[in-house]
Amino acid sequence: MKIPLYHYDIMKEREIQQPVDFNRHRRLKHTDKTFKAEISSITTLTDMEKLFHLRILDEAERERFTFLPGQFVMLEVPGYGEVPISISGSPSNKGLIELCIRKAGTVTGVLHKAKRGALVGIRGPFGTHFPLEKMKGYDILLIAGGLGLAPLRAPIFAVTENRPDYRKVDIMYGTKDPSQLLFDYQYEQWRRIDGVNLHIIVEKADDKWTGDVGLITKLFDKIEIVPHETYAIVCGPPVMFKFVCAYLSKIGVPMDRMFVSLERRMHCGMGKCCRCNIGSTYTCIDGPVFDYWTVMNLKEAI
Amino acid sequence: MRYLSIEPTKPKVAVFDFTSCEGCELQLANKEETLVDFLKAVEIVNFREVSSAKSDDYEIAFIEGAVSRSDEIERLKKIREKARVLVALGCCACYGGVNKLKNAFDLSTANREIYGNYPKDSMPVRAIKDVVPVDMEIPGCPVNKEEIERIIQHLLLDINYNFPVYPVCVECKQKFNVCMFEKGQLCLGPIARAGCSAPCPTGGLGCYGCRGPAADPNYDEFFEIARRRGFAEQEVNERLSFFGGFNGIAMGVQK
Amino acid sequence: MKTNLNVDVHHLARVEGHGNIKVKVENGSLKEASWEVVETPRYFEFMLKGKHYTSAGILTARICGICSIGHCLASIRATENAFGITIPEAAQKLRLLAKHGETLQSHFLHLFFLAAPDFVGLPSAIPLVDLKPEIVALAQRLKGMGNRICDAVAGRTTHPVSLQVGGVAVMPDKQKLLDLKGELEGSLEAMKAVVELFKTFQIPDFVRETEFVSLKGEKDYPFIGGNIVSSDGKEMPEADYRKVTNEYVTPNNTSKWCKFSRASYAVGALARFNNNHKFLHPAAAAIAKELGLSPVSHNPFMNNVAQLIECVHAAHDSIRLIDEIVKMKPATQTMEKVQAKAGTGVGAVEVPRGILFHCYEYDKNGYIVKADCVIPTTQNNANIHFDMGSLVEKFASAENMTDEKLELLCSMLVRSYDPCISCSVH
Amino acid sequence: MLFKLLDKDEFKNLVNILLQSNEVIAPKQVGVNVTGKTLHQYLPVTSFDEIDLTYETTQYSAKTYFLPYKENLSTYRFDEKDWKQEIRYRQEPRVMLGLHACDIHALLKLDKVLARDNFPSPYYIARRKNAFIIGIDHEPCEGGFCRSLGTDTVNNGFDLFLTDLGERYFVSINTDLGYRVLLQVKTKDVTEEDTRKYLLTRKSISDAFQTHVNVQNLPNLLDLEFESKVWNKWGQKCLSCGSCSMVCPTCYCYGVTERVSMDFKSGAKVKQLYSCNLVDFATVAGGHNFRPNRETRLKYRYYHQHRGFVESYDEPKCVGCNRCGRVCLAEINPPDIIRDIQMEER
Repeated sequence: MKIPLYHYDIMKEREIQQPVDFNRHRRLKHTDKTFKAEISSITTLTDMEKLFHLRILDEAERERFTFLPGQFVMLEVPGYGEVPISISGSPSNKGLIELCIRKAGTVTGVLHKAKRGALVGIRGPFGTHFPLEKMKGYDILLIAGGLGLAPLRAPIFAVTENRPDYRKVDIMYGTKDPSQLLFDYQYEQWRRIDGVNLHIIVEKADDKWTGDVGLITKLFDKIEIVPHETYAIVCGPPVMFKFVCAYLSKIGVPMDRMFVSLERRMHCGMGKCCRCNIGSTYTCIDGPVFDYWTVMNLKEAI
Repeated sequence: MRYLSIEPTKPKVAVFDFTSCEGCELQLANKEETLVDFLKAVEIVNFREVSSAKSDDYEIAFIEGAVSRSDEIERLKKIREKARVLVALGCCACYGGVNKLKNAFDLSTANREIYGNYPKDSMPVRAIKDVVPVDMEIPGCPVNKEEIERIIQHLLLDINYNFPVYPVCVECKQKFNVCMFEKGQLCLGPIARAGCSAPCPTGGLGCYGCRGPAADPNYDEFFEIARRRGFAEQEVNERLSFFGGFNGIAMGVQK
Repeated sequence: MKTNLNVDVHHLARVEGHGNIKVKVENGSLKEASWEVVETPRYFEFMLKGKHYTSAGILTARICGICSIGHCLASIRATENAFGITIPEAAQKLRLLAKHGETLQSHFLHLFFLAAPDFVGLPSAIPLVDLKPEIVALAQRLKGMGNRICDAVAGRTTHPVSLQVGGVAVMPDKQKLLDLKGELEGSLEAMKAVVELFKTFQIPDFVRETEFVSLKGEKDYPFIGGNIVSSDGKEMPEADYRKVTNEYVTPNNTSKWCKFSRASYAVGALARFNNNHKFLHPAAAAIAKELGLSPVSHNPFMNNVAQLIECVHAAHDSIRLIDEIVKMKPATQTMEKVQAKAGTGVGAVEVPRGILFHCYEYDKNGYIVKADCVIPTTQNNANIHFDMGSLVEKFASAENMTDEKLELLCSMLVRSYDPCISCSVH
Repeated sequence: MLFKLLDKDEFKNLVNILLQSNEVIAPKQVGVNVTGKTLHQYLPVTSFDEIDLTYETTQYSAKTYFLPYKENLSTYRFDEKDWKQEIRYRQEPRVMLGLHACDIHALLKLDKVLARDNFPSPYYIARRKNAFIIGIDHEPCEGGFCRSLGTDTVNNGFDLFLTDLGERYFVSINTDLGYRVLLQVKTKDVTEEDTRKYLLTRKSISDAFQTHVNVQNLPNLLDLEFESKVWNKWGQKCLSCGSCSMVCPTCYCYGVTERVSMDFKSGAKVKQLYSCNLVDFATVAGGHNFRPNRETRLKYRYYHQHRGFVESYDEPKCVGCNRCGRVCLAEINPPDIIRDIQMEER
């Protein structure tokens, strides 16, 4: 006598047969299925950073892929690895995903070698986003330090493309030295937009630099802030956003109206690998965008 | 790699042996199932152990063994001049390996006892990096061929290869092994660097630390454990000095 | 006839370790024909002093990356003899199986990768990947099989871990062994293809009479322990190995030389064959006949053939051993309890390149006081040197002899011994 | 839940029948330790005699049969200029025989994270749904504090659950499949006397617990004691070897690496279980390590177990099996740490 136990086949589940949509968190799906994407264009920004334009090949997948500013994707170079990268482009630019990538590890190393036409994989989008809806009707401060301009570029697009929804917009950007300034070809364009002010500062000037020199907080001297009428998005290294947020908090901007994007190691983007845990919070699910009050309450966040 | 629009290259590779057992070189010819693919991925232009062809035109030089004689220093310096990338292959090249154990003895006594009236040229053993700059160190006694394959793949693209930094315990546990300490054996697993897949504890032998120390090893607690479990200082120190990776670390020495 | 010949090989290729060949013929007369071992000495016998018995086998395995299992076996046997330990039967079988694995790995490495290129006129086996992929596939398969046996039984291919004083630390997985058995059975056919390949090789016609030393078979082809026997009719227990080896130092060699009844003697596959051919598996004996090797052969180049014959024997014997091991009960003991005590012990093992001796003197706590290792290639070096002189004398006067041709011939002679030079210096 | 009685001979029949056409994983003795204590592991078995249901505990949890230490998340085939991704979840049905209540609770906890929360894992679900689980009651194991966590008994998450009543097993049947499997052998109906005997057995097991830990107020306490010296004390001992996570029945964190075959024709995305105690757990590209110290890493392990998980699922992640405490060479164990945090006298 034999008892063969029946086989449960997950592939027969109705849910898993639906097209993969990472925006639908609870639905059973092929969690590691990547959307094949082509690197359609590469722009060299600095010695260390390049901007990659990615286009999802499958038309239906491309159509379904939507994201909000602040979200990130897991970018996979098949055979070499996967890394979380925040989306730098505009959400309205359908089907085109812009990723600004610094050469730092194996995967990003390979990417910097790759050429136009390379086929990579994308999963996502993942994570929380900047609350651009809530920010409507307020003064907006968009502040970035260093590579922080990469995630900040998405809300810059969102705000400038929907200019009438927001009041005064101040973009503040600081880097160590002029050679590290990202997206310098876009500054002029941003500056020309009515009611958008762009302030740039470097810590150390070179021969050609004629602008401001110092820490990013120095730029606050030039800006008029109405604390209770302001929302702020701050992207950059922890030390930087800590000082910036502390200043804003001191002048009276509520902590839950300042938003930061945290960087952590991530291997899944789906609240499973635990690598991005801060205490009991998953940066990939509950973040990467947090309001400053939450960050203050997360031990070890900064 | 064409899917990344990268044309694969075929670097010229040379393999040289110094004071060693040539076991690490042998690993290059092992793992038979992928040997042909391995040989197709690189162009071996100089590899005395398996080929009588000799060329000085190479980009990557793998060095097996430690340095223990004056002529080896000269040979090594010449190789360094020619190689774009110099890789220390195996524990002897990285740390001196077991050869280093001889440094504890007086060489002239050893020479007299073994070679009598015809003493041989020899000097205290040194790792490759103590003689010339090294671009990459591949630890292990012997090296792990699977890791070599991955390293080669990284060298082809000129990107960094990250060695595991955690201790052997991780890989040992993932083999479902009973802890060697539980079986009453001494094991350097908790402080030694992994990447080997723990063949020794799996085969019933406590780790000897051939890949050197893990990142941030907790020596104090390790010594405390050894003491509590009744291992003599001599035994622990013999283990630590065995492959030369734990240079200067010893139990019972005031820091 | 060319009267002046000059051969100067610095660091001979396709051998393990560093050795030089120097030959000088002036005006038709031999001035010099020498084999020099210039490997850096590592002083293993000194390193062993003060080491715990548990480390001796691990340390001495590092004498050689090719025959590490042989060293480990000789080492732990010496220790067991010093402590008076008899290991369980299962462990004896496992050790022999591991040794067969090493023999297969080492012999096929030598035959295909080190020796064969000379017979087909290539600098190495690497070009064969494109030229003769079927031969490379054969080599991979057979050498790989040896490695897989070592992996399964000794825990690793190079530098074993499970072979320990007292026995073998873990019983290999049954299924793995059965898989290997299937592979071994399948390999017998493949080995016939190797025999056919070898028939096409032209083996130099050269004979120099010498003494052959090996372990003596009682019922089986000898492999681990027992008496030492010589083709000159002498016999003694392994413990008296020093009376056979008589090591001495020469000025130009970092390896010692040995002599027994004559100025030199030979060990290795050919010596084992010459002394113990009657214990070979019938299939192996048949292949000896097929390849024209009959005892007692004094042609050193025939060592290659003897190695191939031993591979066939080892494969058959491995199948027998696996059958016996898998029949054992699940909880069969493979380790004997070890109690260290003061004393001296010798371990003699027939490793791929010949008979290997380890001898340790222990204090009462199991720490080594004195150690001595005599390696097969150490025993062969003098014989190689004298063969070289004889070889040059015979062939120097041959028609069309050139420096290159003589260099190849001398190199082939050295390679036919499959010398393990680092080993011999230790 | 239905209940039946199963004679031990009949149980043997049942196991033999299951063995005929299914893989069976069961506790098996793998040797003795240096003090002579028997060691057990959950391993594949081929005959009833290999199984030892009287085991105290196993070195490792049964986790690996649901969350393997290493698995391919996807594989790739590379051709000239393109690649193809392949994903497989297939798992043949498998019998998990002789799991203790704590191990079944562990699966229930893993279900919460891996099967019910955001992004359910098809890899896990495929294994979980193809496991036929037969649990068994047991005397408390040394140092086990499952009773304090309410994981000493279990009401679901299994197909059959056995309680040893001497000559026979008292069987709790939790699933339709369990019921049907049991139909293959002779069972008896439960009498009042059997029920009484069963309850007495349960009570005697319950009374036998020696180790108790108060976990009620831990989530708050852990926040309060974030800077406590307790972490330095235990952190200094930690070897950062990850052994605790490897044997833990509920630790699920992992790392992903990818590899390419030597012929560059295929590749794989490999998931490997990791541990938050390992030095580079929180190191980001570029080198910054968010948790460079042993004590911080150890602290976060406890934070996840007793605070984070509670916040998300209203229960600790820990099941009180104390495998981590037993495997730790530095003798770091949850009961001692928790008592220290609560500043209790020992």
